[in-house]
Amino acid sequence: MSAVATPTTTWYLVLAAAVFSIGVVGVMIRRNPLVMFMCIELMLNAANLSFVALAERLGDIEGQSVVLFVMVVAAAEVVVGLGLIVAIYRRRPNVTADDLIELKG
Amino acid sequence: MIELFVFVAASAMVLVGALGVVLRRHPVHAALSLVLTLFGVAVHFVALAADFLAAVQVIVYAGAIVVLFLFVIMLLGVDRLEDLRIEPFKVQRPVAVVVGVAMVSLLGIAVAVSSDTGTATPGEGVAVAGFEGEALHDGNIIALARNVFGRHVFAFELTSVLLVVAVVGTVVLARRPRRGEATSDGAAS
Amino acid sequence: MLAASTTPVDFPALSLLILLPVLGAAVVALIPRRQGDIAKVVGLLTSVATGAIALWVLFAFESGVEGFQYVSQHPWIDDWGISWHLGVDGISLLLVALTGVLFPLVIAGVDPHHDHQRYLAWMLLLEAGVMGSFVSLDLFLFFVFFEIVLVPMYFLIGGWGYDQRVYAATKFFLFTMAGSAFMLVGIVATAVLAKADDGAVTFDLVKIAENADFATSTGRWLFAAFAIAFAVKVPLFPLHTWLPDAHTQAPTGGSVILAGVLLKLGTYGLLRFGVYLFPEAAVWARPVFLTLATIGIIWGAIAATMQRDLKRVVAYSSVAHLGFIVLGTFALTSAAVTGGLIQNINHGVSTGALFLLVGMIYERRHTREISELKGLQKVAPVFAGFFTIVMLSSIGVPGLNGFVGEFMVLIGSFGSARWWVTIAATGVIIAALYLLWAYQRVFHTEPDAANSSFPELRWREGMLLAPFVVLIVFCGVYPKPMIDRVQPAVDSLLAHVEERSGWSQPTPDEPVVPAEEPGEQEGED
Amino acid sequence: MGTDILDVMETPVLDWFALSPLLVLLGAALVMLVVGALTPPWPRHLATAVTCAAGIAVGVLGVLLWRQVDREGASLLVNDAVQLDKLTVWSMLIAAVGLVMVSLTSDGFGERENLAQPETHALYLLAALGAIAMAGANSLIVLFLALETMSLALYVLVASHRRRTASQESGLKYFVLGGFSSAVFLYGVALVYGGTGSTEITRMLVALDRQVDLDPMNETMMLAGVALIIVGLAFKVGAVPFHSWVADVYQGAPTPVTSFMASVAKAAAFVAMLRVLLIGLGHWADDYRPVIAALAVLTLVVGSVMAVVQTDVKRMLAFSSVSHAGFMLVGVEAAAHLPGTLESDGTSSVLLYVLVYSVLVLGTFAVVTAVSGHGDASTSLDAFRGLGRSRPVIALAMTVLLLAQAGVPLTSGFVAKFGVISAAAGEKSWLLAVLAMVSAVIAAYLYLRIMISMWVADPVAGDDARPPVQVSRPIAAVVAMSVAFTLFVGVLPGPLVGITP
Amino acid sequence: MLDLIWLIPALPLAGFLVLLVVGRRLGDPRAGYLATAMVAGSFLVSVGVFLELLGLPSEERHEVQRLFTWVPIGDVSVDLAFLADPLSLTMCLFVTGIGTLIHLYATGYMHGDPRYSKFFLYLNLFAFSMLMLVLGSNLLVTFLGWEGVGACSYFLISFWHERDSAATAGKKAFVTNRVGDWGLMMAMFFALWSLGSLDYLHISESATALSTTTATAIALFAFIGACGKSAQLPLYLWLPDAMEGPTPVSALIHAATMVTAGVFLMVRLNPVLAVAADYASWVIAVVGLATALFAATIAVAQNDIKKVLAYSTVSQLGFMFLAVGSGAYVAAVFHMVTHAFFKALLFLGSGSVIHGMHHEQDMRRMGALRIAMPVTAGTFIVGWLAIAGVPPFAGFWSKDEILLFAYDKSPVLYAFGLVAAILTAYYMTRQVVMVFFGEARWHDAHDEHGAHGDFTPHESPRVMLIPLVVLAGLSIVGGAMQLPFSKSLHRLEHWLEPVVERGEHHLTDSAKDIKYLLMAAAIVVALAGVAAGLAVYAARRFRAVEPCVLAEGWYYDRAVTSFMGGPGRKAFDGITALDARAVDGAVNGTGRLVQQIGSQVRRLQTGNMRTYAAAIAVGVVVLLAWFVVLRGVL
Repeated sequence: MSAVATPTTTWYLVLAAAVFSIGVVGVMIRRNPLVMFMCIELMLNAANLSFVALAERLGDIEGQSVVLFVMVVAAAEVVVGLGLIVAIYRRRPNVTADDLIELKG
Repeated sequence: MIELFVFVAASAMVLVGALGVVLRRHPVHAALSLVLTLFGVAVHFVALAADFLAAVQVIVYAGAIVVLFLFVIMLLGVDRLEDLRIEPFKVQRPVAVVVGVAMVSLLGIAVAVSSDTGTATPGEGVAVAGFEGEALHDGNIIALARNVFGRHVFAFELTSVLLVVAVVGTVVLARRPRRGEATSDGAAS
Repeated sequence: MLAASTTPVDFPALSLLILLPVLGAAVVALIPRRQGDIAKVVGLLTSVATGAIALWVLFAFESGVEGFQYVSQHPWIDDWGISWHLGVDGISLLLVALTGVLFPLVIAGVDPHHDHQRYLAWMLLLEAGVMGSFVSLDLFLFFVFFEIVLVPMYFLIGGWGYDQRVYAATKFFLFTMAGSAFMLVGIVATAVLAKADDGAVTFDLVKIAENADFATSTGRWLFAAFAIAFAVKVPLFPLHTWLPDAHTQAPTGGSVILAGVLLKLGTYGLLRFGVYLFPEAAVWARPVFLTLATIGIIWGAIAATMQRDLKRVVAYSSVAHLGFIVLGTFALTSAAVTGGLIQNINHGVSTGALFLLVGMIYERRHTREISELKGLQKVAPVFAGFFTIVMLSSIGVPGLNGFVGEFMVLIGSFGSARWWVTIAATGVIIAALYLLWAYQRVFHTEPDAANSSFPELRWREGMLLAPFVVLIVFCGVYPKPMIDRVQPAVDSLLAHVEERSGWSQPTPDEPVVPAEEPGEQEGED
Repeated sequence: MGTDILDVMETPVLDWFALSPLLVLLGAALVMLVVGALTPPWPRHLATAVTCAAGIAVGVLGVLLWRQVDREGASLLVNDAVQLDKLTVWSMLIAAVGLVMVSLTSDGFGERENLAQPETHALYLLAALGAIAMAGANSLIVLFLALETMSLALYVLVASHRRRTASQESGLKYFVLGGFSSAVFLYGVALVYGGTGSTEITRMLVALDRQVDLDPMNETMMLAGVALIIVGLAFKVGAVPFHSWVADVYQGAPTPVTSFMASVAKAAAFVAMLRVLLIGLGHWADDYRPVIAALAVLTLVVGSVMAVVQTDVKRMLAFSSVSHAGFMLVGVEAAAHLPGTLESDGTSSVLLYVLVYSVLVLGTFAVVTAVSGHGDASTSLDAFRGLGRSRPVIALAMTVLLLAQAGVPLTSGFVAKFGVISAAAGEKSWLLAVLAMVSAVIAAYLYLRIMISMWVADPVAGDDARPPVQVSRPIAAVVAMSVAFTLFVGVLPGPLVGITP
Repeated sequence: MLDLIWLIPALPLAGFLVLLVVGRRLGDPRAGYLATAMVAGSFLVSVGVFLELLGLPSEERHEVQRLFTWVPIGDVSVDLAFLADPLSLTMCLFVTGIGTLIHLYATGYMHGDPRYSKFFLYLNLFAFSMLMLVLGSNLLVTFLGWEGVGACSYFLISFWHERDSAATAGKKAFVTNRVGDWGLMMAMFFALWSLGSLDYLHISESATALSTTTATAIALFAFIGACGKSAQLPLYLWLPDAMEGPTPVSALIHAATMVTAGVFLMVRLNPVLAVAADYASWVIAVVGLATALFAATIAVAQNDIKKVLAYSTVSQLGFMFLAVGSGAYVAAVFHMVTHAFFKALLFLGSGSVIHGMHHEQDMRRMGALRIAMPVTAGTFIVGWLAIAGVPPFAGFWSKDEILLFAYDKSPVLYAFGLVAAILTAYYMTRQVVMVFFGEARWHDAHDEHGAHGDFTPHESPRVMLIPLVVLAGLSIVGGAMQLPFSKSLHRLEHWLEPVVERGEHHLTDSAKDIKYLLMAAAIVVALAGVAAGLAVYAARRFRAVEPCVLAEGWYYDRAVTSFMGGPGRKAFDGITALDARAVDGAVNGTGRLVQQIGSQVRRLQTGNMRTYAAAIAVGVVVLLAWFVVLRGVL
């Protein structure tokens, strides 16, 4: 065992950081609003992963409770977000982030 | 050893999935990559002694949310490929890369230098112990339940409001404009 | 300024000076449009009443006494140490009176061409603001009035001005506001930094000035913050460019008020809030202000010479004249400071009258272009006569009011700012040049067709101008009552400065051979 | 291991009275939804009446709570989830005022634009609930949830004008960026949780005290968390560079919604920011104070500069709102000189500012609502041309409100600015104070432009063809309230200044 | 009578006020009579005061009458007060005396002018100002009068303001005078701050306490003022142009009274000059002499009847300053008085000619007028002889005394003074010949004056001739007030002694010794000048030398004008442009810059949410960098 490292909380945190960053980059470069949502979900998951890892490190259940709430939030967000997209797509099918530039300046 | 293996494998799922979300051109593929990530995270949850959350992760996230995504994709027929090779904003992608690299490094540094051993007064643990302190198979759930419905009961109630908002919001959004109503497209700018 | 002596009569004169016009403005604004005439009467009566109170204050003022009179103090915002603290002393007295006199004249004499009621309401609000600025003895209160003045003036220029009114009004508003932005920070900082001594924050001018002891560099920074605001308002070179635009584009009444009293907020402020609060810094900044004032005198005069618009000529002449006032203020000798204050009044009267006259020309000819006007003296000699008197006053011919202040400033400053005065005094040469040249082009030679039907001065206009002329002559011949009221306050201010800053006023060298008093010689005869 | 199965669950002691405003709001929303669903054609004005009533009820309860807090001091509610102190009640009052005024504004608006009344009002109520909870949240979790509650309601409200593509576009933008920043915020919460071991704001410092002998390297993670939390909050208050959504969303949203966002939502965000930064993260005040200062400067300057080049009034006001946020950040910076307490001059200056600005902006947007006309679209500067002639009273009211925003004395706006400047000066942040005032001058140009358009601008051919501006009675009432408050506070600021916490 | 000093200026002031109110109703000629009466009244009062003063012992011959405090300057208060002493009374007498005559003359001369009453209004105002100038007990009251006469001069020069040239001339006079006023003001500043008072009595008592530098400064600055008022180089420019005014004005203001104010001032300040450095008086003397010469050369080539007299005036004033510079204060006053007599006479005479010639001023169109206007011619000839320095006319005595003192100071000054004197005699002879002798040349002018129909010069009305005769008489006997032959005949010197201590007994012996020799030389010179003039213009023995450069006044005026109109104006234009572009440009530029920045930043507001997300992300990274790197790790 000594030769092989055991994953510590830190590992998870770094992983979460990576996923978070990927999510951020995704929001920046994807044009499809749906995919942008997905990237935001990635970011939320990174946060969740961090919470759980830190809960483990701290020996504190609170971090896990938070994740539960976050999942609710994520669900609600997705519902509203998809509702928005549906409403928009009804009028402007296949619209992308780059097309929604009526308001600017 | 096994932990290491699980970690590496699950992390690979997570990362591959995450990259897939960002890089797959087809929205459906992106959604499926997201599922991969979510599963990976669920595995990590298990490894981190969050059994209940792992289950919820799979059920709610992978099961409900992603399905919702796919449903909308299908409903709207948003299955057009996104051409990731073209980028109207020349600076957008370099900025994204720089931001990504910088962010992962900064956050990485921040969390990597944090100490695993430093907790002077560790908390009460993520699972409830039995009478004699033996581990209970549902210790985590009990602990979580106590925490959620005890300490965080206000937050829990707040989620209900949140869900009401989501429901009402969707109703408002989904309502179609009555026929014959003029629209004011373009008049705003 | 130490002892605030109150007048025996317990009559809130100063508060009324502010509140009466506000009330009047409200009433005027609320009178239905159909009864516009009533509104006019109400507006006029309000301003006349205010003017009467102002004059009462002037005459009942105990001259020869230093310190504030008619003091009225009520708490306003306790938590911030702000109070409704009013009072007049010699420094502000004449300005209050001038304000009280100019407004009724302008309201009675100059009609706007439309929206009479709104115009009147703004005018009255403006009067309240100006009055408030002059009588406030609380930094916060002062700032409130100082800044609120912008609003009515902005609307007067913007609503009743000429072609470029929007540009001019905006420029005026923003320029002045930019200046006062610094002052607000300065005021707050002053109060905060002055707090250290007695624990409680106060914005009371007198308390701060007498008790606070700012570190040298702090005082200088604070002074700078105040000075910028006032320098814009004065306006001091090179911050003067809003003035020609605002003056030119404003309606006649607005121009008169602008030149007559609004600019005085700057010179008054420099003295009251710059020199009084921060004596050390004021002494330290003397060279800068003297230099800028001198440049302004010359620069304004030169620019006035080359203007093509008659109103701009007058506007630039204000830059030059106000330069004299600043010069006097920062010469920090009794005569110079007093002279500056006298010049405030005199400039208000003579430039105000000039603007009225230019306004009358515009009304008749619908142009202010000098090249469009010609030979008016032949067709309107009385008009020309009034113009001449006012012009000579503005040039600074002795015997008329313009001379007194200017001369006192120059001769007073000579003791402490010799070289600046040497240059500044040449401004009087150019002053003659630009006014006479403009006069020649407008009034002399044979009138052409367009000007030959120029109507002569009407009775009503004559009645409007008459008080100005009376003041011009009276103040030129017998300025002593004014000076007697001003000088004690100036002397006590300068004593304050000398005590705080190590500044010492130069005194005229005592002659070796003691002079016999002229009176004694009379006795010998 | 500390806990075992026998440990009793922490059952909360419920102070129903203290929670009553939230319950009133929730109840009103639910009643409206249920009844609305059952009786399709609602009588006119009923939704407004219900919302107004709820708002007034919240206001009254707020006042009662205020006196209670005044008497008994602050208290923690529901297992320390919510802090009942003057800040909370303050934002409760702002929410109450906001609800009343917005519902009145959107009363005529809903009819004019033919939008769903009960649902919209329910969403306002729920958003207000979220705002109050956000302001009172004593736990980052509650804060996050409240923020999401409010935000989700706002996303929907923003996009609720079904016939304006701009509305939907702005809704989506707001949603994506809001979600993005929420995620950032959440991640920050996670890191802070890792650093302090708690998500409870009042406990963080305590938790930290426990860890003084800890490996200082945790500090770094903690700081990263602080950074991300600041980003999340800065996004909500619209601080530069996290402001980019503000203009688009304010412009695209139905005008009453804009006013709600600029008042209630912004106020809640600022109160939350104060609470989190000063109490929760007070230990790191020295670290984040420069950041707040930098944000303040950027916000002030960019907001003002951008505002003056706009041609759409809503957009102008949006950027001016950004600029105002910068002013409030100056106050936050001042407050950050005294971390650990909410009783500094800085805090009260921010609170005063948010209240004053909220009322101002509610009135201003009420006028814009009236002017924007059918379709809620004619909000360009040209639409205001000649308002002074055709509608002098409303134009005068607008002028007062604009002057107040410009910070002209004898209006509440000046009092607010003065408070902030005083606070900044009190902490010797001279540069910030000066920059704030200078940018206020730049911003003043924008208000002048609107005033010019209303009063001075020459008529252009075709102006007569425009439909006349209709000012409904509720909107007039809103404007009147706003103007009255503005002038009252401007002339007699004493009482308000006296009670500002 | 001494209590009535105030009445001296008050009477003309009253006249002014009355005319201001009812002048137009009084009309032609009552307004003129009123004005004349007022000045005559002043004259009478002056005489009364004079007599009373004369009755006092010489050291008590000063009386200060204070009306009220005018301008308190710090602790020093400057009163509106009058000082009656020999000098001021001398001035008063000839100002009011000649003034009365000229007023009287003007009632005839201005007859029929549409602005008749206004003319007298100005004249009375002028008289008032001039009397304030001379009677003032301190520099400031003098300055009041000083500026007042300047203003009146402006009004009267541009009296016919419909003529652009008149308007321009008026303006030029005022502005040029202002340059001088600047000097006088500076002198006052120095005086106040070094002596603590502006009172003449105080100054003369404590002048000895002045440092040389200060005294020099006061003297020279005052001299600048004097140069402006008395039309000395380089500020003389306005005086020839001032001839645009009606001729009585030229006589009163620009010959007899106002222009001598500078000399008066320098005499007043003689105690200061005594303390001043040596070069100060040299400067004054040299400037005076140079002006005398310079103007005399120009007068030689002028064809306008009044221009000749104008340059002559400048030249004579130069003589007076030569006197002041040479310490001959009495001589300066003496010449001032005699000059007032004969120059007023000459101007009025020329006015009479102009009147008779229907406003023809060109001497080339005159000639032989002695027949048509015998009285005018006769009196003019008296004036001519007086100015030419032919004994026993008044001019001879005064000029002789000046030259004597000049010799005392330096023979070089004397030599040049003689040249100026000879030129004076020459050009005056030229004028007399051209106007009154030779053949009549006015017939050539018929075409231009066609409107007049049959044109014959006529003698002026009696009201105009009386003053001529009186002045002619004075020009003949005026010299009697100061004759060089014995001490007792130095009447003016004795009279002025309290004010001007320096008299003939201060002369060096060498000068005293050759006093009569110099007098003889002066006579020779005067006669030579007259002879030369006669030879050239009457006998036509020699061709007249009237080079263009002289006719054009050495091109000085033109140079100054073109400098003012050229580089000067360009400089003004430049500053004005700078004001508009640079100063105001900076202001507007700031506004524009803000807008520019706004428009640039606006482009970042693309409307695309991805851009916004990028902005947020960049913000996140920056904040993270700050917290993690700068605050955390480091």
